[in-house]
Amino acid sequence: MKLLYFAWLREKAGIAYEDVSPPESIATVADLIKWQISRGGVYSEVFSDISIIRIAVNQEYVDFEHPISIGDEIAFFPPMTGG
Amino acid sequence: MKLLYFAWLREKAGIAYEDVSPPESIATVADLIKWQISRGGVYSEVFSDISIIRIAVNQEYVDFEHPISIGDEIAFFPPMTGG
Amino acid sequence: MIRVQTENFNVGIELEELTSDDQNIGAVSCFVGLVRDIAGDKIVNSMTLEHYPAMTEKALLKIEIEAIKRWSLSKTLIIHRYGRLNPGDQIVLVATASAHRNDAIEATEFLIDWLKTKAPFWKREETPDGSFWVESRSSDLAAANRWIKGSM
Amino acid sequence: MIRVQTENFNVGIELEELTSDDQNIGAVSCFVGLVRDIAGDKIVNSMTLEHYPAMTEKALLKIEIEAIKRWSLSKTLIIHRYGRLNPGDQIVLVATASAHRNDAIEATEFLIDWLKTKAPFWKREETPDGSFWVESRSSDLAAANRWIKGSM
Repeated sequence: MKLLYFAWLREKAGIAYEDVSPPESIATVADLIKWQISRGGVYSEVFSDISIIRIAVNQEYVDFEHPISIGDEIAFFPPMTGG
Repeated sequence: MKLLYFAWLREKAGIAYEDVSPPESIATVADLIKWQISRGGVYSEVFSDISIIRIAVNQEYVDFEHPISIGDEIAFFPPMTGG
Repeated sequence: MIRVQTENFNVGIELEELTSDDQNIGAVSCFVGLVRDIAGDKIVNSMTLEHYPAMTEKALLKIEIEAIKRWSLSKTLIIHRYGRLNPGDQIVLVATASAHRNDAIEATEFLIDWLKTKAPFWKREETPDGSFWVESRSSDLAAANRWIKGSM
Repeated sequence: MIRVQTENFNVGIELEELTSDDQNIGAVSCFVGLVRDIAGDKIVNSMTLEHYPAMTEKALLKIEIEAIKRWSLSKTLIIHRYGRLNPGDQIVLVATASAHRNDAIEATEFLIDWLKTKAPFWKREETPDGSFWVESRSSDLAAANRWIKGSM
């Protein structure tokens, strides 16, 4: 599973992407975020306010209850500010 | 008093402008139109449907009750179709 | 700025001039009207725009001033052509520049709506069946009336 | 058409291409977003746009398709830049061509509204006090939500 971070999430995470292999019990984006936080390090700060975090799974916007599976590309980013 | 005609009013009138000297009793645009029609010729056709005629006095839109006086430039035209 | 002319205009150059020397502009909105080769079900061979020279710039300036009063604009530009034009030819350019996009977008829409019903231009279409004066549309009047609020 | 690029673009050339070879186009509407030298009360020295390359064109295409479904459009164009930009630089171009002005104007407004909240771009402003990620505005979200009607 490939995790991507953009904008200030990337800066807080200190990395732009990482490969992770969560256990099978991690079934949704929300599960994944909790699991990341449980791993310690910067993640509790990265995910400290999920109200300002948006997610894409395989380049499609999804909500926190979206299912995830092996091979997915999961991106975390703040609300978009293009245009 | 200078009268101008535009678009199909010009075509119906057969002229683009004319100088007229109506009597003093002709005080408004509506008076002027009636007076023009009374002069005969093409004018009853030019002014046959005043619902589709617009007027400017001295290059400002006005309504039929607008006063007119010597030296005014009075233009008659259909609704505008610019842009 | 108002220009009434027979010559064509270059939109790219006009927009560049609109934004040059002001780095507080965040948004440029523009509209270009062109001659179509079909109007309703008629083929249009060419179009002739008549106008009222002594009044046109005055009327356009009035519309431009109204836009400047209503929105926060850095620059505004209206170019309107007259004379004989062919399908594909540009007729009119409306462009506005502002710090914020809402001002630019709304003002441009306002300008083109009012210009259509308040600037003294008349279009005649030359078709295979003869020449016809274009009739004003109630939809254009309705669009213009959206912006009425007591003034002008 | 969608283009995501670091290079600048020439609005005049882009609009010409939009209308070439189709004389049934009567209206072109366009919007250009530029980098301002001031944001709120901060001086902006430069701006850096980050994006999500694998997703950006996909997201823009989705927005473009939505516009084509909703309005009658002959052509649409979105160009969005990324990377480091300076005040006065062009960021984004949205342009639409249609037979009728309402379609072109509304679709352009829709595209810029949705693009602002649905395309994966993030702006960072470099100011004399340091670098700051631009926060999304509730007004932008409100503008985007005007166009919601079940779909997408």
